[in-house]
Amino acid sequence: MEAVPTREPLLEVDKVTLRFGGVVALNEVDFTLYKGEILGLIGPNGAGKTTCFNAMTGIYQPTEGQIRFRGQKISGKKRHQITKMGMARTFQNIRLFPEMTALENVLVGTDAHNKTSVISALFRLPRYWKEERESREKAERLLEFVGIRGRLHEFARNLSYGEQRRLEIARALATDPALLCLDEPAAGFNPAEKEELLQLIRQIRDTGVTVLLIEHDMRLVMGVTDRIVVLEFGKKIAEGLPAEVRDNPKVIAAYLGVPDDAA
Amino acid sequence: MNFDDLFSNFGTYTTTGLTQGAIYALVALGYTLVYGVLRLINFAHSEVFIAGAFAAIWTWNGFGLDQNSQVSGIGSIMFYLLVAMIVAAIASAGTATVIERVAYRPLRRRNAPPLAFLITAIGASIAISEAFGIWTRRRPEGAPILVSQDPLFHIFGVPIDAVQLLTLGSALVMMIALDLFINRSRVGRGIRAVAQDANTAALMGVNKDRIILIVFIAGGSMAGVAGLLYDVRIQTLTYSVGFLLGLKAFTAAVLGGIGNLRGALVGGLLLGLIENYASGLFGSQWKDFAAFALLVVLLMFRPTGLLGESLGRARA
Amino acid sequence: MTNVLEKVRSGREAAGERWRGAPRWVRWALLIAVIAFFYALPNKEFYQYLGPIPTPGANFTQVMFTVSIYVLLAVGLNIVVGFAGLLDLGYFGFFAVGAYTVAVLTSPSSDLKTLWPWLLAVPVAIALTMVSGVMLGTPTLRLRGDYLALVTLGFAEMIRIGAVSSEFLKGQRGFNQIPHPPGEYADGKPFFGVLDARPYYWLVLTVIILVVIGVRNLTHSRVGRAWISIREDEDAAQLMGVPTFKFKLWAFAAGAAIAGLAGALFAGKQNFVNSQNFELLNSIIILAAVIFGGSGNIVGAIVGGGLVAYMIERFRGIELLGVELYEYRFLFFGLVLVVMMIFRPEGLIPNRRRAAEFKDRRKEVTVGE
Amino acid sequence: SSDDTASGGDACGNKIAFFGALTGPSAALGINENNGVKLAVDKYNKENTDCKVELVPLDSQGSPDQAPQLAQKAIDDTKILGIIGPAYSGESEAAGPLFNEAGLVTITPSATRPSLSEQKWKTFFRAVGNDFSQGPAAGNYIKNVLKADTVFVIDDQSAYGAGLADEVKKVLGPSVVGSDKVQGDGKQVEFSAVVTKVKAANAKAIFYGGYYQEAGLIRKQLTAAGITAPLVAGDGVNDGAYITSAGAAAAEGTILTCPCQPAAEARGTFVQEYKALNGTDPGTYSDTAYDAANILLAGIKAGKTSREGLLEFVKGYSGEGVAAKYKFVEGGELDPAEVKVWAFKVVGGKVVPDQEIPKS
Amino acid sequence: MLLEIDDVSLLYGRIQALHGISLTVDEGEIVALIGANGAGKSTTMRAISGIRPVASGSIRFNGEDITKLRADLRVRRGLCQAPEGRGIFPGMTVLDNLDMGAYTRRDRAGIAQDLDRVLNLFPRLAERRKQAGGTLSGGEQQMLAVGRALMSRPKLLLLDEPSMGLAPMLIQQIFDIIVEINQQGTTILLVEQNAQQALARAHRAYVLETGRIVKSGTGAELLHDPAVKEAYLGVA
Ligand SMILES: Nc1ncnc2c1ncn2[C@@H]1O[C@H](COP(=O)(O)OP(=O)(O)OP(=O)(O)O)[C@@H](O)[C@H]1O
Ligand SMILES: Nc1ncnc2c1ncn2[C@@H]1O[C@H](COP(=O)(O)OP(=O)(O)OP(=O)(O)O)[C@@H](O)[C@H]1O
Ligand SMILES: CC(C)C[C@H](N)C(=O)O
Ligand SMILES: [Mg+2]
Ligand SMILES: [Mg+2]
Repeated sequence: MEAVPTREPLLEVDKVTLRFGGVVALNEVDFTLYKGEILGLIGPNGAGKTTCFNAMTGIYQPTEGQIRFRGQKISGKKRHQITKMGMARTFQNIRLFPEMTALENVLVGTDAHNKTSVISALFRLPRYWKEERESREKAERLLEFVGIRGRLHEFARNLSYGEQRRLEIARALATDPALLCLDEPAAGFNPAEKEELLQLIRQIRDTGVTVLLIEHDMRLVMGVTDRIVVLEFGKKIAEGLPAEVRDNPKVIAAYLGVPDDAA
Repeated sequence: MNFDDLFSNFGTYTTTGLTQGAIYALVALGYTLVYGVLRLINFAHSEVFIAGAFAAIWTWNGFGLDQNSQVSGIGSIMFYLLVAMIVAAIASAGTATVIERVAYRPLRRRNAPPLAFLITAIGASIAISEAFGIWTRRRPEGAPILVSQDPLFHIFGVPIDAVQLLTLGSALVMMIALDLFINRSRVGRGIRAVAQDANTAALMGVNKDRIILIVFIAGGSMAGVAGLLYDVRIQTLTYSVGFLLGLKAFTAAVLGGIGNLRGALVGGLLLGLIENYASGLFGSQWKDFAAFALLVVLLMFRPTGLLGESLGRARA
Repeated sequence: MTNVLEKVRSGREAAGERWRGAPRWVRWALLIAVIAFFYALPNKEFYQYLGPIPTPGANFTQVMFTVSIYVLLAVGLNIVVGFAGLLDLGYFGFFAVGAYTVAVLTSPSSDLKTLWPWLLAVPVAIALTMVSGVMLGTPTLRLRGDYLALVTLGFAEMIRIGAVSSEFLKGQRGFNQIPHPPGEYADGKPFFGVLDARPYYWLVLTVIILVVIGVRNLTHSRVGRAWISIREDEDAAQLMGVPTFKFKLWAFAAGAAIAGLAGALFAGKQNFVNSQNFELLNSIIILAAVIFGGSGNIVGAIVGGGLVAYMIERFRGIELLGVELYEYRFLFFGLVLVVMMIFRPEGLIPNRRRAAEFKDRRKEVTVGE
Repeated sequence: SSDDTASGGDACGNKIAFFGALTGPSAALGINENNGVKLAVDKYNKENTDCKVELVPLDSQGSPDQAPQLAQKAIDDTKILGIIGPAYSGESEAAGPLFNEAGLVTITPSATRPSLSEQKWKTFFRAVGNDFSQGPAAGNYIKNVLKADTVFVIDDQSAYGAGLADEVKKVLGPSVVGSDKVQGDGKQVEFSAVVTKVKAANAKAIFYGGYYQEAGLIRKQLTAAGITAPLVAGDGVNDGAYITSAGAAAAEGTILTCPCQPAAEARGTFVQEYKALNGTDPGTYSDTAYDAANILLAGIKAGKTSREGLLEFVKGYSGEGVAAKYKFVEGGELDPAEVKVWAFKVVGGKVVPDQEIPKS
Repeated sequence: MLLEIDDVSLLYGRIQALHGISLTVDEGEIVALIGANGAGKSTTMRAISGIRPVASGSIRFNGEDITKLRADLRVRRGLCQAPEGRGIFPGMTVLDNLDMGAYTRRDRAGIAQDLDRVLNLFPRLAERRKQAGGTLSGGEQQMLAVGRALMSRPKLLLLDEPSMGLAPMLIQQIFDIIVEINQQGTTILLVEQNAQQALARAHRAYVLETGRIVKSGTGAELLHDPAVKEAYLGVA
């Protein structure tokens, strides 16, 4: 793993604390994500990883602290505005539009940057035609990219778990994100499929997208990330290159256990 | 605006409001229960109520009592009330069961979308209500005066009568019983589980159909009792009154937080009060307006009602 | 029973397949034929040959006018309920706003005494209903699902009570002498008179065609996708960059505008408008119509709105064993709703989306196996 | 329901129609009238077996919403030469323009809203007095006969009820100590707030402008709450159905007015014939409706078998019926000299005539 | 034979997800079911537990034909599934959720004992016993789902991807638990993507491809089968 290509920060999580009643889900969490890298976010169950995503994408407001994306504060922004700024995500518990086809799911993503207004749609002004055509091409390309092109017109509801996960990725990519946040994208994949996913994530990065990855499968995490941040009980306990983190005794004790699986 | 009227009669508006509210609350329970479990606005619940109310009147008619009869003697009054209450509860629970069997269960079997349920509910409601209308030739039926509305005693100068005591008392007792049943019993736990995730509940060994039936029976009996109390208080029943009353009761359920049993009580009483105060302040014609205005305003500030949802999940 | 149903279903699907498979010009020809049929329908010279279709107990042209208004309303409500998934139980309230706007601006019984011509009042009615849609939507569209349903229902009821009880809206006393749409025959007789309902029907029919084209354009675009994604999963839609609130408001406003237009057309024909024209039951009937026809599908909504309105009127003048069935119309209506939903829970003509699904499945099979 | 015992067209094929509520929440008054019309047609047909007139009942359910449709239906049937009705003010309002346009003559035996005659409809005729006579009469009765110096006035906000209540208020002036409005059309059944107000106002009499269904419920709930002040109401409540709604005990003593005379006082053999045909005693407006029908029938008999002809005939008509003398003045109103207002009283579970009231 | 599935096919609308599946599970076994995404593993589980009706074929449990039996009655006969996607009752507390697992049981003492056992196995759940199920983290929910399934003391336990979303340490633990309860007498049918771990512990296993069983054998056999290795274990 060579070092991070640029040191231009894309996302800064600045001493973020988030409480739910008595539960402190995030406790002064502090890390920075640089443009073009793949950052792994790992930690035991309930450590606060998903909560961190939720704070970034505007679902929760941090109790304390700040999150900055491309230099702008996230707090107070609407969710769809955050998406337009270039942050996209997938969900740990899949959240597709079940009664829309795979294609349409992705088209909703592409629409994030489309400008067709109610008026131009109503009268089918030229912009409508142009954007529809471009979106459709892009959507098909993305479905091809994640490997479910064949299920173009299938309702999302009818896809299997794994296919749904792929569709989530395609839909997120359709919003043209600068930062793609993947919450356990490999859950429910077998090792061979994980291997494919690993390739996919690399390709995504190669198209210039920065990736933040939550994942429990250490082989995948080790294989693809440039850097890793480790949370436990809402606190950051380690940060560094994959190899460093893997050998960090704190991480082993809290998370990895006997390191036979991680080999 | 007539503040004078409102303040000088504040006590009476309060007591009558609470009494009316108690009836709303009892009916609201049926909406809340069914909604909690099936996510369905059971529009036909108003007819479940009407069935009980008619059953009570017809029971009295069966004993030879019509609206001009006078009944005296606490013993016979209690007897008539009790018998009619039982008949009303059975009639309502029976109607509810039939509706569930005929209108909703087939849809569940077919995995129908939620809106389809809503429409059958509306259809069933219209059909049953019309059937009652045709049967009674769209005329009101009078109930005998069983309980006098002469004041029994005064609290702070506000007269309290036996009908008010009876209504509020029965409503409270029924409500507490239902609350205990849902929150403490095993079947109650099953009800809550089906409310949240029916498929998984089946995987835990819960018989969904049976739970749903129980829910309809419980809600139905409450509505039946409400029907009887309505008869005692208003003394006249027309087939068409269910619609608006049902709507109000559902409003009460939503005000309190739908799916929340205690919310139904709070919502019902609140609605009764507001209606009466508004009648005093603006005139009786604004009563329903006030009820709905309250709903709109309250939901703006508390989108899931006063006490929030509880039987089912709060929607994510 | 199931066998028969199965057959009916496959027959209908086959018809659907054939429709989609047919060449473009065939489809256009058929469509034009259907439209021509409906333009011809209210002429006695034509409908007298249609067997049991004309209503025996009421003027068929009048009935067709009512039906057309319901169709227009169903098309509008379908945007809100079928596409955006916002359960609106008080849709008729917007119809009332449209009708009252026209009444207040044009009728001599109005306090305003503006006495505008009808045509001038129509855009104002549409604009005002849109505004009222936005005004109702802004505070309430945060609410989800059934809460919204009840709030909209409450809103419609508030409008009705307001109309009954306010001096300005004249209650049951109502507004009379509302002018008709403009236009004259060569001989100077007004085109839109009191007695002949045909011109009104033709007008509404034309409006329906225009509105349907507009709605179709919307739903086949970014706007329509946004609506459907909101219906499917609002949170996820937001996170995919859909400004959900804005699009919900648009859905509400578009639906309201159509209802307002319908109300204006109604007032222009009716001459007299009072609070009894706006019973709550109407809202429910229209919702039932949309779902009965197939929510989320424009053709479904049209068929639903038409059938439901027609069905209710059709009972007039039929006698069975000495009783006029008209009195039982709502009993039957209720029963039909229940039975229909049990046998076709997805509506008469469900979602086009399902059709697309089947089509591409067919392709898959030929490729894969 | 519409059993047409009196109908039966033939070669002549002339028809007249009754327009009013025969079903629905306020049907009782419409049925009274329809029965009167039926009698008139029945008698006519017995006398003219060679050229009968058919009676077409048009059931409006009392709803203005239905009225235009129904009017259109009547207009389409070119054999219908005239209309008895519309019975209620609201539906008259909605149907009037159509009849006017079609030139189809209407004689209402009961719609009493004054403004109906101010619409410049050339086909509108009213065979009874309007609420400009009924309202003041009711007010005077309260003032002079009941001698109530505190009155509470309620109305149902209908085209008819609200107008009537306003006229009553004008006459009573400062003795009106409170007022309230309720919802009609069976939309309200719970009147506890009204009861509270009446009680607080300590009224000696209560006036209600509206129809019998709500009136009955209000009376019942007032009585249950221990209020004994008498209820006074107009023709919309003037039917036995009110007593059924209120219960005999509560209804006792209620005063009901009508800009008409008691049907039982009708001249000649009307009462017996009516009873023989319909099996019930005539009710409010049965006799007026009978008379109105006879006016149309007289026209037909006189060979006015076109709509224009019949309209002209009615306009110029002058003659005696069983209830009054008829002659129409401007706007189609009954000649004011012929208008009588009566008070009735509920006694022993029956509505009985009490006395004629001076109109001002 | 505790469970016998014979030639079962299953349709979702018009899509055929299972094409004549036959498999057996013997008393006391751990049987694993592996296959790619969309192969029909979860569908097979749904057919067995009864939340999806089968189109043809038969399912026998404990000698009884249960093909047409309602899902809840199958639970009463000792067949319990921890569903894919976890199926937590989101509005109920952790304890209520666990209690739901014991819904069909009446032996209070036994229930209390099992509750202790589950809370010992997953101390995190004990910590969060009053928290609403819906607000647990993904992994916590997974623990709850497995714990709840254990509460019903089934004869046959169906586990659909029990290790999904769990941290590496816990994955180890979950598999240990599976072996442990199996040794205590519960038969287990296991769907897993973590094929390595699953096959290592299963007595027997089946491989599913596009709705058909394409291979079966002992866990060890399949673990070393080159085709399986390539398709499901990844080239390590
Ligand atoms: N709304 C809430 N109310 C109370 N506690 C919450 C809420 N949401 C999350 N938590 C708690 O916060 C902690 C962090 O949860 P989070 O979902 O972020 O974990 P995670 O790191 O994503 O874990 P996993 O790997 O299991 O998905 C958990 O203990 C969880 O129970
Ligand atoms: N509810 C459904 N409606 C229609 N088709 C479905 C449904 N559920 C699953 N399918 C289809 O059935 C097939 C088998 O799905 P299943 O969920 O059983 O796969 P799986 O083997 O569990 O895959 P995964 O490892 O991704 O969970 C897939 O092609 C899927 O698209
Ligand atoms: C039949 C009558 C009581 C009608 C009433 N006078 C009205 O104008 O509506
Ligand atoms: Mg997580
Ligand atoms: Mg699966």
